[in-house]
Amino acid sequence: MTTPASHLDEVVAEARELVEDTSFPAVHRWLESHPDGKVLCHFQVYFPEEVAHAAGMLPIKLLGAGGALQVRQADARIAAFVCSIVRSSLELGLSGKLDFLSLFVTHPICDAARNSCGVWARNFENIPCQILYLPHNVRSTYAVEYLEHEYRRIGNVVAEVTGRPVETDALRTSIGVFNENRALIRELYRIKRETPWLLTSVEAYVLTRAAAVMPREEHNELLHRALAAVGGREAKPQDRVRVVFEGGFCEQPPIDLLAVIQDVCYIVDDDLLIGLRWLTEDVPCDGDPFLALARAYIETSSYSPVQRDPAKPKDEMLLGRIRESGAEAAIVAAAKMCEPGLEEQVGYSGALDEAGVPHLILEFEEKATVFEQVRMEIETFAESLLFEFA
Amino acid sequence: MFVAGVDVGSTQTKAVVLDSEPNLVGRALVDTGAQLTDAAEQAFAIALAEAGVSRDEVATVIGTGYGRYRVDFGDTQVTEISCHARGAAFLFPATTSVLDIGGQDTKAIRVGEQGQVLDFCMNDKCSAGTGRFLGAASQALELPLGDLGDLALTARNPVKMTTTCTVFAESEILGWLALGRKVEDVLMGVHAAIASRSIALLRRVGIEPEITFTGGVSRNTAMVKLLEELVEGPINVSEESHYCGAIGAALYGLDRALMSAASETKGGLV
Amino acid sequence: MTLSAGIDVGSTYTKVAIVDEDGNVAARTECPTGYNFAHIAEQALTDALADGELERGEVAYVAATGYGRYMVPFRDLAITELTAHAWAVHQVFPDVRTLLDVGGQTAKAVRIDERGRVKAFRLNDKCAAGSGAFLEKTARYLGFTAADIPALTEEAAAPAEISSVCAVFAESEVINHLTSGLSASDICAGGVVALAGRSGQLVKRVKPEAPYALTGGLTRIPLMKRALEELLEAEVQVASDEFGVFAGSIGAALLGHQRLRKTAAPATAAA
Amino acid sequence: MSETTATPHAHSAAAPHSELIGATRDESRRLMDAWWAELTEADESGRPVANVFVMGSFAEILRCFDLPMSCPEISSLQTAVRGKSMEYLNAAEDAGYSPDICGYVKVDTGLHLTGRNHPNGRLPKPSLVVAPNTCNTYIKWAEIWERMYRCPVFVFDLPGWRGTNGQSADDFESDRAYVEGQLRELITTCEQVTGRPFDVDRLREVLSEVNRLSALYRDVIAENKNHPAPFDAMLDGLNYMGICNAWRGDPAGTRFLELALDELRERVRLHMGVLAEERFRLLAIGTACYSHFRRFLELFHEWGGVFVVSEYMSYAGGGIDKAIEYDLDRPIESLAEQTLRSANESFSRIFYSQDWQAEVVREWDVDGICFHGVKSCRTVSTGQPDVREWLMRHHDIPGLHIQSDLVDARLWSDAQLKNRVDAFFEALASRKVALDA
Repeated sequence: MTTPASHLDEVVAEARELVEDTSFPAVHRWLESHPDGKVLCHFQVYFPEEVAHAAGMLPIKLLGAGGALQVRQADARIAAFVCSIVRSSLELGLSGKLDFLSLFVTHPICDAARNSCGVWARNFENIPCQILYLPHNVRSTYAVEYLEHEYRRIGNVVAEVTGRPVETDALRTSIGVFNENRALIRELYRIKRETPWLLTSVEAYVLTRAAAVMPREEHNELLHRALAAVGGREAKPQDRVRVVFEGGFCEQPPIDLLAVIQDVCYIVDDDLLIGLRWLTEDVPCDGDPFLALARAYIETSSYSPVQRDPAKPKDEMLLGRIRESGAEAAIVAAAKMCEPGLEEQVGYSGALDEAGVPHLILEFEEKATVFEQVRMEIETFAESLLFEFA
Repeated sequence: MFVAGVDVGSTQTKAVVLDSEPNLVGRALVDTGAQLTDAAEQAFAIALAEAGVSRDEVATVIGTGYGRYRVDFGDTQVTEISCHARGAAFLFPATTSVLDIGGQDTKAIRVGEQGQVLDFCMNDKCSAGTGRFLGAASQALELPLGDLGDLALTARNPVKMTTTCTVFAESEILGWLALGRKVEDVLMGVHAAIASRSIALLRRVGIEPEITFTGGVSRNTAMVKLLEELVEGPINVSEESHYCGAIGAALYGLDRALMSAASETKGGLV
Repeated sequence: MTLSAGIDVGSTYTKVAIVDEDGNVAARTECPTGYNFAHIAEQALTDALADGELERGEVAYVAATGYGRYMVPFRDLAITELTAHAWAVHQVFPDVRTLLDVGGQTAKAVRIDERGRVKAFRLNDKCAAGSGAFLEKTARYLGFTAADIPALTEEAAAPAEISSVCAVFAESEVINHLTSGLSASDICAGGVVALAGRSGQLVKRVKPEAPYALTGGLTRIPLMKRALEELLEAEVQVASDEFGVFAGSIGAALLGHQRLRKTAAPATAAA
Repeated sequence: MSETTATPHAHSAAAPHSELIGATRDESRRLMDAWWAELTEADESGRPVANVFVMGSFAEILRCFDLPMSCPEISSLQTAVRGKSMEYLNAAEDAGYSPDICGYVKVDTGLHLTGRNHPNGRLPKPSLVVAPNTCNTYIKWAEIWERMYRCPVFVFDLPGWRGTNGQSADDFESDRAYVEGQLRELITTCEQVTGRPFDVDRLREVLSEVNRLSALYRDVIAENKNHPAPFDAMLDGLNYMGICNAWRGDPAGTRFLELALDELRERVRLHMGVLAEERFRLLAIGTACYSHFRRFLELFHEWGGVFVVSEYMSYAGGGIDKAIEYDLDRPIESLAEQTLRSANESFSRIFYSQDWQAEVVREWDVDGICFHGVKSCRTVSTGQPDVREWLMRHHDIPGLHIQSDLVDARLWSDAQLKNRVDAFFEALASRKVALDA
């Protein structure tokens, strides 16, 4: 009889295996049971996956291959000075790990991501490669109407690929599936905030990240099992610094880096994989679903360095996240060579100084495997907050 | 009639003397050190001595390599890209792809039948001097450069080196050692990083047999094995590969000498 | 006499300092780290004890710091060299608020508060070739050793311009200077000035406050102090040569005594 | 733009040829000084100034409100050409900006942090920022000024190239309607900032000037189809683009291009090339390196290599290289439509430009392409190696890939670059010999 606690370890191990396996086993299992099923790969940060799901397509999120794949071919295609997620995502494609791919979509989140569409189009000539032009002038009175049309346009591209149009009630059903997923992830984050000793940062991360590589219905079921098991875990609070980790919106920090942080800190909130939690409330299922998704993207959504919104000034949003999670400090990270991330880091640092919030500035690379220097930085940061030497 | 080529690299200077067949009749290898012109003159003198040829019997001297403009006794200069291509085609006439891992730059070249450069590509900024990775490893591990290849081949479970920056390769090497990894595993990790980066470069110009690996690093057994695995085929390596640049330079000198001898004034490279 | 030992296992050199309860340094040693960290820690401690004619039994606490701090099996505490450095500098220069430490592989800028705690810090990132190793390589290329740098750079007439952030490209700049006939002392001085420039920039990134202090192997190079002072437009106190090199190990040893005093507090208070 | 300081240059066909040669460079210097004089005056008098960008900032609308336009891409570039960029760049890095972000942003931020004293004059504070999404760094740059000055920031969308398929006519109309809507919101913002009402007749005047400017610009570019080419696209081309951006919609800008065209036709008549001997005709992809501008050009000119055409004159010329035909009867609607078209055909061309490049190589009779990747700009650099390899594989067009930066002198490594450029020309020379044989 597996006690709930060890049951949680099994669920986490299952999730971690899927997250770290660059051959995408869950996708192949889905294709076996859906012989004419089509798969969509979308690059970071947010994509309205419901639109693809409603046409019977499996949407998966391209998060690069981290250190798991030696980049051999992509570096021949992409210039130096570009972040690692753009390269390792292309390497997944060029090394044949994404042969099931029928449609590639990226977004105008940064100049390297927009360029990726041209590179993919030249290297995968028989697959449509698209840019979904999410708006940056979201406070314009014309933005919602424009975005609704842009969602319908990508719906037409999906329909062309699958041969099935995106029907209104099918889209409403899909919205229901993804609403449930977002609610489950919100519950996972409530536990991280209120009782972080019950669920390590790495466990919460792999449970969330599994959504990117498996059908969303299966991910909902996995989260239900995990949340049920967390209740059974006995663990006592330890003397750790409560921190917010900011900077995981696009290129993901290596899991081992999160492990180094959790040795000395509780990550009580973060922007890791914010795209999966971009919509902060349920999307209404009545009325026109395309319009509901477009309005939700702008009105009931989170924030990130790659989405301009004057109604959500980034410094205030970060200070709010720190306040609401009861964190005493922040780790303000950015991926190497990430232009928007590195620029935002300076703005955040100034605002946190003004508000008197201690913070550590870090740079990471998804494929890093040695953490000696960053361990020393994180421990020094924790030592300066915890220990009283005087 | 004889011709000579002097290849002044950032770490070593090579010189060769060719007769008009052409055959390789004299060669020299010295450390470049701080005085590049002296190193060039010294290497040239040694090569002449080995060939038993006097200075005035040499029709042309061509300088190449990073210090090519310091070969002030030469007739003109040609870049080491053109010279490695020409030299590789001389050593292995069926050469189509050439790879040279140098101290400052790594070069991938696609070569025509007469050894002319059809296309070439060199390392990007951040992974400059990958040949220096090995220098860094030999220093950090206190092992002579020549032994690194054989030791790396004994590795059981090589580390995965991810840093793109050569400067940080050294601290990554120390990082792995600090974690208690075996020396040969770290070494093989260094070799694998260099090999995969070089293949990425070669892919930019297209990989077609025969592939010739030139320059000093081609003497490294582990590097040759790794490259052969990556291209899934044989790679040409020659005893003379150290002198490939200098040989190419001398061959361009031979064109020039034959051309001025036949006193045609056709356009051309040199 | 109860002693506390601080073992700073650096990437290039390992330093040990043994300190008595009054904070006096009873013994110290420095030796190349090599690549067997656990062995070198044990060896360095034994040498230090012998150097000060001290008994292993008198050492009541061992604090390990530096790159290989977790590879010292017989440690009581592992503390980062940043915290250790800050604490040591605070004892010797209580008014110093910003510290720069340039080691073999890393350069660190640290802001310290009035109680010796680390308030902010930044390390050199990969493109800022602001580390001691870069200077050692330049000297070796010119045919000199690290020990020659202090004297060599004093003879410099005009330090050469070395602008590249990348040590690999800086090396080709050194080659170019050589071939255009610059003297070894001018080129090596150029390396020191470039290093001071890079590490000075690092200091500016922690919103520094004067007074400043410099620790680490470069304290032995007078030109480094002068170049930093020009850049920061303020005086830079250089810890004495010995202290500068041993700041990490001394700070760790002093923190050891701190923990000893805390844990040896009268049992009644705890009951 | 008050034009009193810039004396109009009579467009006369009869001017003897000697006077024409070199006249364009003098005129461009005079117009650039006049532009800086106006920015410095606006700073002193406190007149509102708009910060704009070269890739589509609706200069036509700002011109109607006589808002002086400060263009930080141009001012940052100018500090580098005068060897002063590192001082400002270091000031920004001292404030925490990473060595890995755009050099233009850091030079501009450094200027703002150290009193806005630019080598050419006083850089004014922005009273309004107009930033399109044609480059994502524009948006982050605007947010830096927003944090610094709390000034109104108008970020707007010009939806660009959507990828390999899926953009129907009514998709384009939906984009156009969105751009027109945002255009009307910009007009309202300008009215609030300047306190002046919008004058549609003034807009018609400006639109007709830009129609003329676009026609002249295309003729100037076409003159380089001649052998030898009369101007270098990366040297004189830079002047032509600079004036077209700073004086877009102002008669002085239009007259400048008329003068340029006269001089170029005179040079063609006199068989006057850029160099004594034009041995190789090159297409330039990416930008030049402005911290080593003379040396950058010298590396190519030494071999008789001339940049006869560049992608730079397309996207960084403000999109006027595509036929701009504003319909003066529907000024707002056609301004929205033409600007959206330049966004699709010029600004986002960079991501999928292999076919355009192959066509340009044929039409301008180009021998080889130089891809210059710059660390600062991922917009132009990210896909360059892929395009180079594609063109070699599909069209056997030789391409050189080199890297440095726009303004960061630390990233220029002379020995490495000379090695690569020399090898490229050695290969081009042997290729020419093979073709002649």
